[in-house]
Amino acid sequence: MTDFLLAMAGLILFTVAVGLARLLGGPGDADRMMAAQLIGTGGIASLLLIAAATGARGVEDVALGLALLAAFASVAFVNSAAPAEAPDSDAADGR
Amino acid sequence: MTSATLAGLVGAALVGLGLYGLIATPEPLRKILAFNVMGSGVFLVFGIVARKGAAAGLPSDPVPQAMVITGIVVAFAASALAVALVLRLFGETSRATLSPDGGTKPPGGGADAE
Amino acid sequence: MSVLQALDIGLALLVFAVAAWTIFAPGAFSATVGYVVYGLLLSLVWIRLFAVDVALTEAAIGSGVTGVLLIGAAARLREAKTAGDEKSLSGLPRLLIAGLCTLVALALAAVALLFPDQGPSLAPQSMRRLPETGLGNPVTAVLIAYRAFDTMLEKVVLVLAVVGVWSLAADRYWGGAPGEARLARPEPTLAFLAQVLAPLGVLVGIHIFWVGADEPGGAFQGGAILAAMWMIAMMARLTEAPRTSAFWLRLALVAGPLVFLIAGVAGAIFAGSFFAYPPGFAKPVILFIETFMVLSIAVALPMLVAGPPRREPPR
Amino acid sequence: MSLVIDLFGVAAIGAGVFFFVAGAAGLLRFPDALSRLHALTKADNLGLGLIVLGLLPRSTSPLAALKLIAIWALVLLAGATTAQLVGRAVRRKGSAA
Repeated sequence: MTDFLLAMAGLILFTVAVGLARLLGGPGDADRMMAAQLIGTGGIASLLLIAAATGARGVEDVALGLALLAAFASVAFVNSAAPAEAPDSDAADGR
Repeated sequence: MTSATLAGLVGAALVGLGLYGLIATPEPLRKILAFNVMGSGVFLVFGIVARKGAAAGLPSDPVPQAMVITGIVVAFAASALAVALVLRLFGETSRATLSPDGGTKPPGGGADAE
Repeated sequence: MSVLQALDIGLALLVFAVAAWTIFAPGAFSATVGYVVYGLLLSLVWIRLFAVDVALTEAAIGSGVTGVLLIGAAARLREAKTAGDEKSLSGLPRLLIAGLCTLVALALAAVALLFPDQGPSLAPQSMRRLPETGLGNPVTAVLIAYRAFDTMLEKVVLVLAVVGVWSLAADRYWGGAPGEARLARPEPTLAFLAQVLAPLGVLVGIHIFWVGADEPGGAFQGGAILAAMWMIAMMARLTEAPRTSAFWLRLALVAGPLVFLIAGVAGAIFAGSFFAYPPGFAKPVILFIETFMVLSIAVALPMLVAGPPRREPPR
Repeated sequence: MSLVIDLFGVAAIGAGVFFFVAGAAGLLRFPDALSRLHALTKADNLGLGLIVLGLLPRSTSPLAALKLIAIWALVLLAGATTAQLVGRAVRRKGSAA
């Protein structure tokens, strides 16, 4: 079972590494943020799997911290992508 | 090869990469990134010291760990100061470059200068 | 080769690849995103080294708070075109630099390979005196008890960095609030995220600080998570960044190092030496110091990210 | 009993990993940013959710189990809001963003 957990963690990391191709390629900054988001979630998943397999103590807290901060990079990106003077154009429509 | 040795090797490679980036890239923000990569490489080399100093029932030596924690916080403080300097430079000259003739305005001639 | 070894090698290659991307990426913004990913992967590496305390710090500061700082800066510098007017290094110096950096890396790699399997260790010493501190987590004991002076000075560094960032403001903005005044109303989605995340995060931050006495965690990690929660509230415009001249802000900034220093001096008077804690009474003193450290960290990190004041203070 | 837990774990974690693979494949292959965002959220929600589900019976204490669920809930929240925010940023800038 331990080997299975580790193999799955490795598979997720490999998947995430493939997702890095999107980070490399883009084409836009939004795609790069998405890749970062996928890697964040994959990192949390493989962290939990590795912790379950190796029995390191207190790893849930690390995953909890990562989960809390998972949105931060994207929020900073969105905040900086929307300049202050531009009114939120689609806040009015579509809702 | 143990995971500790592997981490040490990665750390060594990261120090090399970061040092190269610090010297060779012209953009200041990229230099800050490179400096941080180099720093985390040093921390990882410290990681082997911690892991191979595992004794007294502990999985790794607490003293290097504590020093790395201190180091991460100090590295963040230094990066924040550096970023503020770069942004201020950009605000003054509309450029983010370290070359003396790169700016459009003479240094100190910005709108915010008192 | 076991599965675990394969995983380690894969993780090592991934960390190296992302670091290389951070250095060689064509654009500054994508390099910065690469760095955020890199910070996250590093906390996985620290888990593999069984240094959970470091992994927590790396996750909170290295990846989360630094990510906001650098992505914000990269986005603001996007208009700054630097590549054109920089004299790009020609082939030979670049090769020379690469060669010398490889040499440095090889020397460090040799150290890593030649490091004795049972290295020198202070772990037995730190465990021997652990009961006297009343703590269960030796890393916290090293930070707050054995190397207390070091940690106190590090808090001073944090305050100095804040002072440094603030002093980059133009004279007329001195004492004002950091960040531009934004007219855009808060984005509802973002406000929702902050409203849900912040209370939970405060809970988690206090939890991580509190268990830090006995389990992985502590003042740095808990404080950094609290700091992140204040940052998300400011990013969502639920609250404005305070004026840098606000007395409570400055008091909160210096409270950590100040209380630490007072405890150290009190140790010299009551317990016999500088930064000695009275026997049998060490844990309450340590927790008292840590509480103020959490406060200072939670205030200092957002102020570092927010940057120098950019608004005029009210007269 | 432990065999049941193991089998359950293998099934749930395997399914979770499948969604990660699917999410990454979508991120790579889908033609525009909004479809890629759609693929990404599946990995966030179902991938991590199923892995947490598979790990739950193995957790050592009720608090650890609660933390696992909280981790999933937080990632769910972060994934949902960032998808919304990034999606809006993409729309604002047009398909080039």
